[in-house]
Amino acid sequence: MPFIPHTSDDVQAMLAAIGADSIEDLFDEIPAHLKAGALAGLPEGLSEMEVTALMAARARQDAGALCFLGAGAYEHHIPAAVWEIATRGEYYTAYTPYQAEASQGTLQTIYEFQTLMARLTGMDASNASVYDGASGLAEAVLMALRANRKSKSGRVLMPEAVNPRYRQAVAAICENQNVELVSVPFNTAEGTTPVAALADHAGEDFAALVIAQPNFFGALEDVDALTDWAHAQGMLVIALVNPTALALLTPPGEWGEKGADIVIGEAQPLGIPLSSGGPYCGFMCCKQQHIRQMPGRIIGRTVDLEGRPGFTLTLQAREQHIRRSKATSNICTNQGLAMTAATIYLSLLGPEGLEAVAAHSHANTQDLVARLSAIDGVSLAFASPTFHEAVLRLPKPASEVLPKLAERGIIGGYDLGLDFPALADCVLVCATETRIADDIDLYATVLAEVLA
Amino acid sequence: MPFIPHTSDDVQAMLAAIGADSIEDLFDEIPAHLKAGALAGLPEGLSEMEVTALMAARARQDAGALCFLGAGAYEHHIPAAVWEIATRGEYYTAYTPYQAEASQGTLQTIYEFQTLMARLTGMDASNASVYDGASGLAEAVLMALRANRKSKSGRVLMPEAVNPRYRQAVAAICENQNVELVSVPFNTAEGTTPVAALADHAGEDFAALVIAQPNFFGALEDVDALTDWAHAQGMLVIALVNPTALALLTPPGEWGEKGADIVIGEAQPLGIPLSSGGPYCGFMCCKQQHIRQMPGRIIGRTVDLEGRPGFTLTLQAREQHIRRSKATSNICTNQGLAMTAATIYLSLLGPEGLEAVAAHSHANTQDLVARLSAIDGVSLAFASPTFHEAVLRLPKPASEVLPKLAERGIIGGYDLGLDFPALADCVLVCATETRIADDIDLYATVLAEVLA
Amino acid sequence: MSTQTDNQLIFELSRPGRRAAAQAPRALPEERLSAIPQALRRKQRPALPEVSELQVVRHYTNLSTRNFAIDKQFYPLGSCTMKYNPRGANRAAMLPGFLGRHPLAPESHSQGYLACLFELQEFLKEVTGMQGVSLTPMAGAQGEFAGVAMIRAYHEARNDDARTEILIPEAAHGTNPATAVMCGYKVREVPVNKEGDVDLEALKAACGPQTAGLMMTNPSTCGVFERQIDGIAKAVHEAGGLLYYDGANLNAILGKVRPGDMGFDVIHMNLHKTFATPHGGGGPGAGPVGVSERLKPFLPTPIVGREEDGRYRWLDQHDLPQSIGHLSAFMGNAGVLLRAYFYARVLGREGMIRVGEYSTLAANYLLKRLEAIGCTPAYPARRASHEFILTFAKESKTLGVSAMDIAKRLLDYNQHAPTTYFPLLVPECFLIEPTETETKEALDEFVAAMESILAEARDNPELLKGAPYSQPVRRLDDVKAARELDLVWSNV
Amino acid sequence: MSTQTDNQLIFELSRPGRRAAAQAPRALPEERLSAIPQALRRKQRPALPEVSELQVVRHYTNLSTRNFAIDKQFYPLGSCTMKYNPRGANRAAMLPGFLGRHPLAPESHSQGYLACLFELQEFLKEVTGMQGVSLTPMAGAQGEFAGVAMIRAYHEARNDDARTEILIPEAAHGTNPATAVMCGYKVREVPVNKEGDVDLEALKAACGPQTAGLMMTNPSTCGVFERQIDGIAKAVHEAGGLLYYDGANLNAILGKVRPGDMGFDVIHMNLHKTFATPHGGGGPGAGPVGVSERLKPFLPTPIVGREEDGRYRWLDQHDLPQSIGHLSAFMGNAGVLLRAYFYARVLGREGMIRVGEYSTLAANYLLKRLEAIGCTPAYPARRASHEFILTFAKESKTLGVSAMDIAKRLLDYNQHAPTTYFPLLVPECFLIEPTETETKEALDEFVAAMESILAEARDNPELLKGAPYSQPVRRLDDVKAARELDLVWSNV
Ligand SMILES: Cc1ncc(COP(=O)(O)O)c(C=O)c1O
Ligand SMILES: Cc1ncc(COP(=O)(O)O)c(C=O)c1O
Repeated sequence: MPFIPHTSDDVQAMLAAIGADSIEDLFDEIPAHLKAGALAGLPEGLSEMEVTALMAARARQDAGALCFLGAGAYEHHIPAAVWEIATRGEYYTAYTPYQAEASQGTLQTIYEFQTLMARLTGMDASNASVYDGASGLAEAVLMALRANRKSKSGRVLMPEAVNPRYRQAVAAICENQNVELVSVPFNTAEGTTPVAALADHAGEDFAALVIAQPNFFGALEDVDALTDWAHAQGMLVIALVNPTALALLTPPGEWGEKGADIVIGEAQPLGIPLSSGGPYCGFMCCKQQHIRQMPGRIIGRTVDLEGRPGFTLTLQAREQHIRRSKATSNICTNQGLAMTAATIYLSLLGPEGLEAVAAHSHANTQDLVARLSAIDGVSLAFASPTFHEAVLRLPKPASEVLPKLAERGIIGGYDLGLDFPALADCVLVCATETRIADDIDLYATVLAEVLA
Repeated sequence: MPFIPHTSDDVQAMLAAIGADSIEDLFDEIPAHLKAGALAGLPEGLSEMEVTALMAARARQDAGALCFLGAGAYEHHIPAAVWEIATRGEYYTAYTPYQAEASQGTLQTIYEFQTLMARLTGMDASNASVYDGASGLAEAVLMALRANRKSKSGRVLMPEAVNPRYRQAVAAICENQNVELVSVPFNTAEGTTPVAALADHAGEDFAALVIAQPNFFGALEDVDALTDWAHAQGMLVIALVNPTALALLTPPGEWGEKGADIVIGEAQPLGIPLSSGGPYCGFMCCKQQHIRQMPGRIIGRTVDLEGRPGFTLTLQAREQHIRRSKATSNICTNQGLAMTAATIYLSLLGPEGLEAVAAHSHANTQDLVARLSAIDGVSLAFASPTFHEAVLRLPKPASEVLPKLAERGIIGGYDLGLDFPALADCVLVCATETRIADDIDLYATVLAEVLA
Repeated sequence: MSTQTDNQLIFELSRPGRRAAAQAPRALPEERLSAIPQALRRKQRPALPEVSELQVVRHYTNLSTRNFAIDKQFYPLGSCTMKYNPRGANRAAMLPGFLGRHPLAPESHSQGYLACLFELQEFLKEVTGMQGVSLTPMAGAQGEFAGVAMIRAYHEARNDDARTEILIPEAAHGTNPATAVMCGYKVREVPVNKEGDVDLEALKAACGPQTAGLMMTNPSTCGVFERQIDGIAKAVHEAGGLLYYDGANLNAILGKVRPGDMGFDVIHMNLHKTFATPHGGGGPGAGPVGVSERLKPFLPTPIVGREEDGRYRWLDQHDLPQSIGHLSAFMGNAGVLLRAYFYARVLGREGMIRVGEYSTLAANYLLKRLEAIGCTPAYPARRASHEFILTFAKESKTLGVSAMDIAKRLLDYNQHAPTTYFPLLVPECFLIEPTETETKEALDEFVAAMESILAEARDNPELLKGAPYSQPVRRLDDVKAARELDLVWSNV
Repeated sequence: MSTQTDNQLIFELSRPGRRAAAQAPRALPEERLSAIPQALRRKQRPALPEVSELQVVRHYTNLSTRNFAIDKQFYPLGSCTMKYNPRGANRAAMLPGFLGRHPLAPESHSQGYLACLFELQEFLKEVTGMQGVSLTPMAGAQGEFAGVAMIRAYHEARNDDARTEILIPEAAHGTNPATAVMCGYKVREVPVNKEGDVDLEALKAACGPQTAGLMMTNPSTCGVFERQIDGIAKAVHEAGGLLYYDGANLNAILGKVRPGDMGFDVIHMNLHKTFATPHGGGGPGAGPVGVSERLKPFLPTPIVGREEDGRYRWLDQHDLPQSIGHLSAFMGNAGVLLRAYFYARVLGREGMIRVGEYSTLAANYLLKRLEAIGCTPAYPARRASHEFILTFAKESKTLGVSAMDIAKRLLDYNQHAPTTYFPLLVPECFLIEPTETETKEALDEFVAAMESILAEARDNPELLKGAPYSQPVRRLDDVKAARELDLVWSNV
């Protein structure tokens, strides 16, 4: 009986203590006609060895390609210490820290995470994570609607240059509450969202403007102008940021005159593996005045009976287990372990290290773009400066080129035609610090051959 | 400065406290002409990311073959828990438990290991590991020479059916002390060492007889007869055993009338990965009366000031750090972490589990032999029963066949011609519980093609 | 006596210029950044800690030891199913091929991963008796969201738009009402009777054309099986509402009763409970949803489909135009799903059935033993499911000792406390869930600890109020934490 | 208060019939074993523990926490070089391609592994100034064995067989004399003077035609650099002996002085010290040997060679017919070598030099600070190398407090004790080695602890004699352990 320790002696003794004749007796309150059958659709159990061999073979099947995809998930070097520590039983197999005194390890780690994210974003406060960047953006939108007491419209400005997968998730999550997401087109020469594109909406009632930095095309927005415009209109600013980029770029807390109000982002680049899309870790920060509208868990520092410092869940009156239908969100389980990894990662990298990662990612992408756009028919689609992704226009539809690259072991980027019909001949490419010169050369060589 | 934490402020403060102007000053007692140059032969330092990528590429180069080699190293399933726990910092980064009170984790683990090995071998006592099976056999020989006070010859009987690599190591280690290893031939029909082969030596002075069970050919020796013969001659018996096999086979403590005197073996099959040959873990057990001749560390159970049980190094008067030139061996650092893994492995497997591993290994090897010897020109070389290895005779020299198999991704076994010129057309094959029917089929198919 | 560093913050260990240098790529010349306009550049580096690699390893290793965990202690948190998290699942999910796979990798480079997910979908259908499954929700609460959103989409698709209310038994978990509100519904609570069953008459009275559905779990959070489930299903369905099953308690009935057979239309599962994936100090989890035939078109995307030729592919909005859509950037907590897949394969058919059996055996045994030493069950006439409730209302009144005091004192006995003060309708309660993976000896030790604590409560109640004594901190001041918010460290 | 299970033995958790079932292959029908004669079959299963997987994980997780470790504490054991063990080295050495490689795999399937080893050989030659390296010895002591065996083989090859003695300074590590004996030599001790240098006159007097060689380390185990190394080398060489370098202290001089340049003929290195591979609670280590030109033919096999075409291959007895032979079944502790290779690549040229510099800086700083709070250095006139000796002879005499008492008390301050009572020639001594990877703050904390303990020693010496108080056990009875041997558990 895998994982079940009971011997037949144990079972007899336990049944005797209960006063039951058989385990089946314990189910005697269940109407007989509801009892399940034999679960014939399930396979026989296997040993750890057998399942491991099966999964190892499958994992090998998927391995080995050279990948230039970003589009929301980024392959950075992960120091070995990160997961060797995060998977220690004490972190890995603990529950949510409801018994604070027996959970100081997790609680202090979260407090450190909150501090790290606040410092990285330039904001006052952070929560202990939300599921991921996309669902987190939905939470940020709902939070902005609660926080902006002056706005009554239930409307939010959502630029098209925001990751389309994020926009979809926000729509799926928010539309049940009748939130209206109003699109803002991007400038097709620049790949950015200029203030001019918002001019139509001046004077209208919106709860918030979402600003992505960098945006989905990797392009850098004029965040100061956008922030000031939104604030002038009485909107809150929701900043959607890449945490690695923040090592180089102005933190949202310093955008424009007053800074962003809510910051959301995906912490995956901070030591969390690509892992097919999850578990990742949404991070969420805000200004002090909005803290009571924040969803999710928040840890506070306090003292114990003897006056020693310690950590505990706080502001629980925002959460479902206390406030039930009046909670700021239904979130309960979050992404704790991934958050632990991000905390360890940031501690290992430090300010200089994170900056170097960001700088190499930027520089490698610059090199990649230079190499690829030197190929006949390939050109940069947008003129704006970028961080570590860029859009290349190909002489053929991306949906024709990418499969050919894949056949040759190169995952060449993201087909923008999937979301933007006008960009069907465009790919979004990315090179982090892990895509070194040899990798870039190989891509250029293969792409030239595929296009020839 | 990888791994060095000192900031320039730290360095200044430290030098000031020392009263030195520069770090170089600290080396002022070293004659100037001895100072090293620039170490020009070393490469520049790399980051963890770079070295990891380099080593990952090299590891991939060597991976992927299907292996039927045994010959002293066996691929068994290793439960994931084994190394996830063994590499916890508390085990992984502790030193030898010289401060017992701060090392109860390691010490109790060793005490449990000693108990496990004593129970598996049927002996009274065990040490905390020696380097590996081969060097351990040398230690066992030296121990037997010390323990057998009646013998003066410095001679030991060493069957040829003992792993030739072990025999080489014993020779290299023992010959400096003028130990004479006298060979005993094997029966070429059976692949075993019958008592008859020893008859010539009856009445001669030998300190010990080495008995390997199973022997290098995988064959099972008549251990009872051999043990009784040796004891009758006043020799001690050194049993060289495979620990997995002991789940099925008579433990050395029960061989013959009185049982073996010293037991040595390689614990690698107990949860320790193949890992190119090490770190492995020699285990060594003995009868109570010989305990003071045992080399290596031994842990004892005792009590603390308050009478609570605890564990500590004991019988240290055998060891080099106390007895120096009079120690039983020079061994100091042993194979602690591998021993920890073996302890966890045996606890997870339990008596039934270990028996099942042994049984599957035996049965799979039987199947492998049956499948391969059904191929034209392939036959079993020896008639004796075997455990989980067997010798197959090929229609061509093994040195021709094995490289062809390797080209097709199959590591087909051990070329016995390397050590036994008469067996140049023989391979020693092995299939543990990890070599399932599909693997065996594949080997048979490819071998048939290669021989065709 | 122990040194200051013990619980210093990582920020307190920082010194200007210190680095874990092996982790940082070489600094690049500033001109390699010239493409980024100066106006967009950060003025000052973020004040991340400047520490060495050993300091980080030592800090977080030591911090971790300040946690209770399944790997170290019995952890009978009710409703949380703190069972053993197999280490083999961790290794399998951390295989380089899985860890390195980009979520948007082409299907040609994803067949291994997709095969695991497809099979997991099938297994979950089988154990729940549902007709369709989507694995994408990232925790129980997101599964609830998906489920209620599907209920809403269903009614909307039928233009049945007068349905504005979700019914929820008062014992329900907080995520249930919170979810209903996130999906735009009003919540109507349904009372629970003295025996832990729903008040069926009250339910019937509450049902009507405004009823979108009912959310419940069975066995309920009262730790007992809802015996009137047929009647409840009938009442809700007859009113035109749908039945939502909160699968947090699926462990109790795995292999014994299937939600689909009980009449539920939609269910979420907490794989981080029933399927033994770790809790990680708060997450991540995975909350797949299963649905009956009529809700299949609304499942959240993506889902894994299998082609005729055996190849797997993603099913997305194109295939499921009525889907409630995407709930995350990619497809949820893949690594958790792989761990659950491992667990399902090891257990197999027989193993699944044993989960329900042995978790129920353990709970009923523990209940009887605790009753025998003087604890008060909330529902003494009932079988326990995989969990049960004790109430310390008596001790609270007569001795002035609260459930919280007892909980804190348990920590001193190296036992994690059960869930306290939930469900809300039972005063001074413990919700205790031992799971199937704890030995009888572990259960007996818990009983011994409780017996000793009850004696302490009689002889020296003050002792309990000061507990715990053995932890890194004594009892913490929650009120101060909320009043004088200190949420991020400032060096000043 | 904590529960009984805390330090139960795994055997005490055993119950007949309990299993970690996911780990066991299915039982086979008995007939599949029919080929094994009944007479050779075991009559009774070995009494291994019968426990569940969770029990094993919990037991060894909890056990592990009863250890001090570098990952948790400052660990200044002299002569042991307890520096940070990079986690990246562990990950690299545990890559499936390395872990799964059979030691006898053909060279065609071993080029990746061999490339790492070949480069490591080259690196070690460069940092030691030696002409040949063999990686095969499995620890320092086996490296010593290989070294002295080579000395013997050298003399024998020259038919110089009157050489029966190895000279060893009295401060030497116990493995040195033990090794000499294992190689068939007699040991002659050489005195050390008050300043920690070898008594050169005594050495000269001891040298003669019977001298096979001298074993020493420099800096010596007195924690100081042997200034007369030129004179020593000259004396031994002129007598026809060879010079052996015990590389346990290589950390002190890495990149600063090379043993080859000091005139040593043969050296072993402790990669588990200088090259940062973990100690694992007692091992494994790796003790490669390096040799001067004239000893190259005798190196233990196998060694990795590189062909003209860049392919790597094993060099064995065929290539090195005069080799002292094989010291293990395969080629030593491969996994340790891969960790050392990782470390060497991360450090590179500059990094190697920094090791010697910063370990020396740390030791000299710590020495001065400790001297300032009243500790007594054994060699006050000398620079410390990477380690240094304090003597508590004074405290022992005046306060009745021994070095051991102070060592045990340090544990209560969460500091691992330094090496005690070694070298034997300094009474009541500590050998303290802080390494280059500890912060100044960590060193300062150690000083603070020592200051506090010295005050305790004056005010309340009894307190120290009862120490430690904070560990899982109080001070253990070593005498009882040796007198009433209890080496294996028996249930009766
Ligand atoms: C009954 C019940 N429902 C729902 C949930 C929510 O699940 P999650 O925490 O995964 O969001 C929980 C978890 O605590 C629960 O116990
Ligand atoms: C000076 C000295 N020489 C030799 C050795 C022996 O090394 P090992 O323990 O690796 O056998 C040591 C280790 O403690 C040592 O300190």
